Amino acid sequence: ATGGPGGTAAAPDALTIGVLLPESETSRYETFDRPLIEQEIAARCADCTVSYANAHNDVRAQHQQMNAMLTQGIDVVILDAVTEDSMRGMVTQATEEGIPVLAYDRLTQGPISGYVSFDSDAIGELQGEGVLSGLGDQADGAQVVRVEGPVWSIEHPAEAMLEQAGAEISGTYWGPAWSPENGYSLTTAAIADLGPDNIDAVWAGNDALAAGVISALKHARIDPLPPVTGQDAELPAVRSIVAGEMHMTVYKPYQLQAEAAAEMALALGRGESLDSIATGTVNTATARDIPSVELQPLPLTVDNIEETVIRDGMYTLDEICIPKYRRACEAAGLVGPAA
Amino acid sequence: MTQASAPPLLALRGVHKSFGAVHALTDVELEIRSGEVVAVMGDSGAGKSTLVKVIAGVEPADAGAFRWKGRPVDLARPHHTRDLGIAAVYQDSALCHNLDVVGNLFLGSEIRRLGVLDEGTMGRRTRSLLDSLPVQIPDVRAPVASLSSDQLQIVSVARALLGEPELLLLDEPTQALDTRQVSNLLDLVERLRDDGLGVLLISHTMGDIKAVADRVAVLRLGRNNGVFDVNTTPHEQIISAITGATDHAVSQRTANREEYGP
Amino acid sequence: MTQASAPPLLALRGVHKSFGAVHALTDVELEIRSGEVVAVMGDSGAGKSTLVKVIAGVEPADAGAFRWKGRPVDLARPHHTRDLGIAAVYQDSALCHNLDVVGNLFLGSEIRRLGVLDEGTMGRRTRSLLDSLPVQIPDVRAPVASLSSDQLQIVSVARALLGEPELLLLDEPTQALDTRQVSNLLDLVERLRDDGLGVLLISHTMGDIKAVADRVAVLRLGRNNGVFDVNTTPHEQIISAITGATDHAVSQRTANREEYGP
Amino acid sequence: MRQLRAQGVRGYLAAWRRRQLTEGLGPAPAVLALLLIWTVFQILDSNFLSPRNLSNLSVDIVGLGLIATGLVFVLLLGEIDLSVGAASGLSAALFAVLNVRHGMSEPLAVLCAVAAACAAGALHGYIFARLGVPAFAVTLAAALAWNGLMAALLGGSGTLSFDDEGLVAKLTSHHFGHPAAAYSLAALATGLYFLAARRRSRAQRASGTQSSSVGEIAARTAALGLIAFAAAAVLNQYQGLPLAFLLFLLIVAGLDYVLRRTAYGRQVYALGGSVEVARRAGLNVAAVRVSVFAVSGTLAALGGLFLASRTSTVGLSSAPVILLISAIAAAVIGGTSLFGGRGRTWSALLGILVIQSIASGMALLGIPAAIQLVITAGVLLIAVIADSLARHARLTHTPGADQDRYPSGAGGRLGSGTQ
Amino acid sequence: MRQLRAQGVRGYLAAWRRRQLTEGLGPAPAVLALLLIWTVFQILDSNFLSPRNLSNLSVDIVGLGLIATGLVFVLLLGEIDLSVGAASGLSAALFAVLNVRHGMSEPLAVLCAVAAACAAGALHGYIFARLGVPAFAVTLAAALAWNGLMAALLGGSGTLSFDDEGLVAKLTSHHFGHPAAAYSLAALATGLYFLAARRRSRAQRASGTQSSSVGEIAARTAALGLIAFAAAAVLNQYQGLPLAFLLFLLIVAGLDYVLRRTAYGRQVYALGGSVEVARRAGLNVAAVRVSVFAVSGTLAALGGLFLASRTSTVGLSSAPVILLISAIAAAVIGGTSLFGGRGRTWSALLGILVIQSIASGMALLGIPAAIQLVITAGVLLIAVIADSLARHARLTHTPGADQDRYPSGAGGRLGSGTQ
Ligand SMILES: Nc1ncnc2c1ncn2[C@@H]1O[C@H](COP(=O)(O)OP(=O)(O)OP(=O)(O)O)[C@@H](O)[C@H]1O
Ligand SMILES: Nc1ncnc2c1ncn2[C@@H]1O[C@H](COP(=O)(O)OP(=O)(O)OP(=O)(O)O)[C@@H](O)[C@H]1O
Ligand SMILES: [Mg+2]
Ligand SMILES: [Mg+2]
Repeated sequence: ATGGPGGTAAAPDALTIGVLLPESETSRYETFDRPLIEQEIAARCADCTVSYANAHNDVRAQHQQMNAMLTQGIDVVILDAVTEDSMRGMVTQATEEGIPVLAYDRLTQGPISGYVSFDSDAIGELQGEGVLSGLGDQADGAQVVRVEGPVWSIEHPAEAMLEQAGAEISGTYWGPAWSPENGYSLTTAAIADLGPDNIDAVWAGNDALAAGVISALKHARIDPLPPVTGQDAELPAVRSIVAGEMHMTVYKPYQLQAEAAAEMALALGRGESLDSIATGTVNTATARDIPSVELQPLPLTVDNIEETVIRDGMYTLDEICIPKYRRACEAAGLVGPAA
Repeated sequence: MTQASAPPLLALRGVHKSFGAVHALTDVELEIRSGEVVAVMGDSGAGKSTLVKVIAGVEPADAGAFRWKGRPVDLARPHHTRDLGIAAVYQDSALCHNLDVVGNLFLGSEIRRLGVLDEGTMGRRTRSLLDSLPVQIPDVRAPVASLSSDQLQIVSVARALLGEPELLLLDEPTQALDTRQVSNLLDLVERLRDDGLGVLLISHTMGDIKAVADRVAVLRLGRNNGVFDVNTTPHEQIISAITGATDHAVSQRTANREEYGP
Repeated sequence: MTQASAPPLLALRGVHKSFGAVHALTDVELEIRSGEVVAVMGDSGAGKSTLVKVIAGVEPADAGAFRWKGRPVDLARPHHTRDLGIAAVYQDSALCHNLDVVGNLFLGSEIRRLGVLDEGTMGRRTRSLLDSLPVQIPDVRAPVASLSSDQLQIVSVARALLGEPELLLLDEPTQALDTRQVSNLLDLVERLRDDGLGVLLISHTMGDIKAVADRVAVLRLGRNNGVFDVNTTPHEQIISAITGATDHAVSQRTANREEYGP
Repeated sequence: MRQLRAQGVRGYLAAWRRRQLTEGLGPAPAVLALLLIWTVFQILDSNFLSPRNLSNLSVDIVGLGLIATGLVFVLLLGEIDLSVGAASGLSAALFAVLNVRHGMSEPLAVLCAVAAACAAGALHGYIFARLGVPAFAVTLAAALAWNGLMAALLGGSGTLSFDDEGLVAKLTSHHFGHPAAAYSLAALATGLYFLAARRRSRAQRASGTQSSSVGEIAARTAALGLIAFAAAAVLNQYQGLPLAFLLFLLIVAGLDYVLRRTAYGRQVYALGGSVEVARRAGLNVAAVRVSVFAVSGTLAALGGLFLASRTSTVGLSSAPVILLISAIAAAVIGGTSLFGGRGRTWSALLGILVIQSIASGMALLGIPAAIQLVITAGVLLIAVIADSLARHARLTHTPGADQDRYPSGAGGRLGSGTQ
Repeated sequence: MRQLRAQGVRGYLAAWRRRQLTEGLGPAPAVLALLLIWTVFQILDSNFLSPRNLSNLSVDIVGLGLIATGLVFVLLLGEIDLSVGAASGLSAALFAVLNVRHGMSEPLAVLCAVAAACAAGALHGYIFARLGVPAFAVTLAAALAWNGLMAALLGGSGTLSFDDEGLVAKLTSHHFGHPAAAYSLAALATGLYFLAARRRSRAQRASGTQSSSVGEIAARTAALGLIAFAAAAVLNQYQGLPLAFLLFLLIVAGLDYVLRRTAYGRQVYALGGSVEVARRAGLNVAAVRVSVFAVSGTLAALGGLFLASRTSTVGLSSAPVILLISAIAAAVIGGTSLFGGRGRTWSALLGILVIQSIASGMALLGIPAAIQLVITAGVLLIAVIADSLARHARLTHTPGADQDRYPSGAGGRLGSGTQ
């Protein structure tokens, strides 16, 4: 918005911040990221407004949404791009128009002004550790099934960790989407393929897949269930962990991410430097030394539910311990015996 | 024949029917009595088939008054006219190629027992009805797609007779039949007439009409062009009515226009 | 008429055509000479229209030998027969409702200039052709969907005449025309005959045929049933050929079967 | 003169050919394909024909199979319903939202979801039958709309899980473990088949038609019994008779009965044969059309519930297009014609067995999902090509069947557009 | 007698009504809709008619607009191509893979991608025209197959970026900044329109038909000129004339010329009017059909490249179904009939302007994507219902047009199925 209404004309503190999130299949974006970012911005700048759009996994939609925001004359963009490089042109255009772009959660190509995310290596390591802790002393010679969504096949740190512990990835199953259906059908195939007795652990790419994995294992009457790990700490996954059906998930405290994003976005919008906020820098194919905040994920198991998701206010005990899981909650010591 | 004093089985007045800009029927009137065969003649495109469809409720008239046994009725729906007792054999005598003979015959008036099709009864009735008709159909469970064209024609006739109608409309029913079959069909028409049915017969063949019809109604370009007693009217007069030789200052050439006549 | 010694314009021998189990044409032969009008008559379903379609290449024959001016030819494709000089008016005289009159007339043989349609020339030629025909069509740029049925019929005739054919096939071309228009159309046929065209004319109307035809070929149930000289043959004989009264031990009733005749 | 009782093999072949003419390609190609597929995959992976995999297959086919069964109705009309995939997703989402978010009881939520899909189907049917919009256009637009509505319903969360021990989850997880269950079903099916065959043969004899001999009926019943008991034995080797499979069989058999033995079914076939003939016979063409689309929507909803039941979740991610294409492919492979008037609900069962066997085999062999899509599409293409060629053969080998398809036979004054 | 030159308003109205009969609803409803949409959105958000947004709009319409243009050809036949969304994605993916992974030069990769889509389209056409498979079935199967193939090509990550300064990226990013560019295009368009109108009027006079008066032509030219120069002025206020928009206009105008002024185009219209008439006239029906599907594939490929050019990325994520539905909706809204024989390529331009204006306005207002889907579907539904009702009116108000639709007029001995 060269000369648009938002940027230069209005009071310096009344910023309009565009928030572009990529999808809604994973519940985190609509359930946590969006409200948290709005909250954190409101807390830091009462006059600021947030303009929000979700691309539902559609590159073109996101492109159009960002274009619309630029037309409206926003001041800063918090962008979680559908794919790593699909918004490069748009980011360049925004920067040319003097609108800084903060990459959120996924590192976006183009001249971005800042980046906030969780440390992806750390996530990978937590996944590996989770599988290994699930296997316990059976790790040596264990057969692990890996169930993944559509990821680009880069080296995963957990692979080496499992190998080192003597566990074998006896099958990797890639699905076209991060959905329970895919978790289910991939696991069904794995069971038929490897035999029901030859699955010692399942490493699922995220919690949605893990939910399908558990359904499939239960339908196949595999008892006891092998340890299943996921990622994202979604509510159903936390419940499954309480119920003992799932072993662990990777918990990312979105609150911290939202706080950092709000701070960085406001600083960018006010034309301030990010040096005081950034904890490091990252490089992309198109930009170097981007000020960044990389947060640490945590493992979530039945033992630390209280000090993680509950303490951080992500879920309440009531949400987790719905009647069906009451007993499990009691067993896990989350709630006292019913009066 | 019934007495002239009884109300006619069906009486039409002022029937209009257009397809877009084409006036297929204009102010047509017609009476058919029980126990009478009325022939309808006319050139190609004169509106004969349209008249049959209007009466059968398949292509409802745009305007017109209908009386059934003297009582005003509305002929706007096929199942309504069927319930009155009107049945038609259409010129194209179309059938559902994927149903068998029984299915086609009983379409729209299936016999049910406890809500379920009673195939046994329908089969038996089909068999006995077909055996009374001039073309043999060995297998009533054959899909009609496997029948020859005379068989198809006769299945259409059987379909019309099935509901024991009081008025039978036959639009060129002798198509695809050989001479002996035609003769048998005309015998059938006479038998039905004698049983008290009213029959409307469309045909191009004067011989057929002379043989069975009592009166001939002529249509010309969608309008009535006279009703003639078959036995007393010279056929030349009927032919002029059909070709329109009467309604023009005739040219040299049109004087010659007679169909299959000297 | 041309001399009998010149090879006929078109000669057919042993033509067969089936639609599934229906034998529409069986071992049919026919000759048409230049400057001659050959009428084809026959009952409904006798195969007349099928014969036209076979000759026009629209429904290629299953078997049969064709000679064009004495030379063996293959009539398997419409554009091939058009190139030979055969043009037809079909019984259903279908047109493309979304094209205008000019578009319909020139469909398949558009006039182009530099690869682009030459609408000016096509429009002029359409105009002059239509002005010579018995039905007026005021606007050649009108979509044919807005024409009346006699106009549609005449557009079909114009379409056939456009390519200046040597053989013209007319399948009931007088449909939907009134008496005067019919008379004009028959005048046109005579003019074309006199210009040396061969014409095959299908009609149910003996008067039309008497007026313009030289010979009548009768089809019955898909087979030849005699060729007659119109001027010398008593019409009763032609009618018996049509109705098949000759090929059966006639019953009481069939003796009466004559079409529009005493 | 009354009947031509041609006996022996020749008579049998003639009857078969006749049936082929009325009912399209029929099930024979699908059965052959199934045998072939099973053989090939068993050679490639010895787990393919294991009781576990076959039992899973019998449950996996149900969701898509029900959708395909609904499509059979639409295909019998010669129409298509492109919205079934989306409708199945929508109703599953509706169920989950009502049950989980609004605390509605499961049976009531199921009822609401199915009723909504039925109403949606009726709406498609109305727009098609009354406003004259081509069915593919209505249902294509509807597919997008229902998809959007589903996303809006699920809202932010994108996926919603429901009780995995509840009624809907039980639909696919419950098995009748006692061996007697499967065997008595097999016995029942065999017995019913025998009775129906004898009854039909009697009715044929009554109408003076060539009928099957008692020996022939006995032989066919024995063959069916063999298959039924073998299937029962296999299922009993794993967890017994799956509830889902039982329900699927009941629905398919029930709807086959409706189509073949009631006046309503006769009307559906008649409309597929010729709309004009049906209209002249006084059928309420619009009502039948609307009802058929409603049936399609209803069965799509049921199918969607079975699909959701396996994972106890409803998510946006499952691609409705793949559901749609698999369901069409199943119906057509099973022997239902795209051109209307020919087919049975059993074809959905048979066809979905083929489709799902391929899917299951490919999953076992670890073939990537992308390639699976291409193969599913290829199967659909083969099926529709075979159907089209069979129809062509029918048209050129039987007198005047479907004559209107060759518009030269039609007397329209102005051309005849295809569409 | 030679000509009925009815003058004044009455003559003009008659001509308009006549045109409506031949060409379906025509563009009038779309123009009204566009005005309405622009007014409403401008009231709701004052940025809507900003030069920036309009300029963006002029680029955003191109990708989908080209796909819709290809669909116009198919719709003119009265057929449908459900594969255009998938084909556009496939060819973009093919381009990206060839260019990025295999290092093929951009022009060559574009050529290969477009040629592949053209071949795919021809294949659909062949299966439809020669094997008699309904077009919707062929192209539905193809849609899934091309989607799978695209996924397989792109591999695991599902996305691939190409040079955002390269040729393909330039397609949508380049603008002719000099004001003269836009203005001279406006002048050229106005001039050509005037010449064409005068020429047509001369041809009409030659055939003795009522023709437009010089005054009328001048008035119409002035109106067009006004719009053209206004558009140029707006575009010049932002970044000038976008290359994409220029190319789109050229393609639409060129293809309109082909359809209206060449024998090939006449054949396409004729087939949409009546296949049987076309066949009897000696047209090579199968060849025209195959070519039309090839055109559709080719334009889908071009559209796909423009869509990809916007983001310099090819990804699995953008849903081909939405592309497909938007493209169909665009064509039908613009005045091309689903029933064949009526429509022009300009309808794709007009229709996509409507669709994209709605999308852009909704994006500005921050309406959730799910609701946008429902609205797009609703727009398609309204368009096809209007088209169907218009056709119905045509059938009942003009003599025997499309008579075959009312099969009572057809002489088929055995029924007439719809399909
Ligand atoms: N469904 C229809 N749509 C439009 N026009 C029709 C329709 N049916 C008939 N017509 C027209 O109505 C007129 C009368 O047709 P009709 O079929 O009734 O004539 P007919 O007397 O039966 O002729 P034929 O002896 O050839 O059977 C014709 O001009 C015909 O084109
Ligand atoms: N396309 C077709 N498909 C199947 N059968 C056909 C087809 N065209 C014609 N027939 C059949 O071929 C036979 C001859 O028909 P044809 O139309 O040639 O008769 P016709 O002599 O022209 O009759 P009419 O005087 O009624 O026009 C009829 O039995 C007809 O049903
Ligand atoms: Mg008639
Ligand atoms: Mg004929």
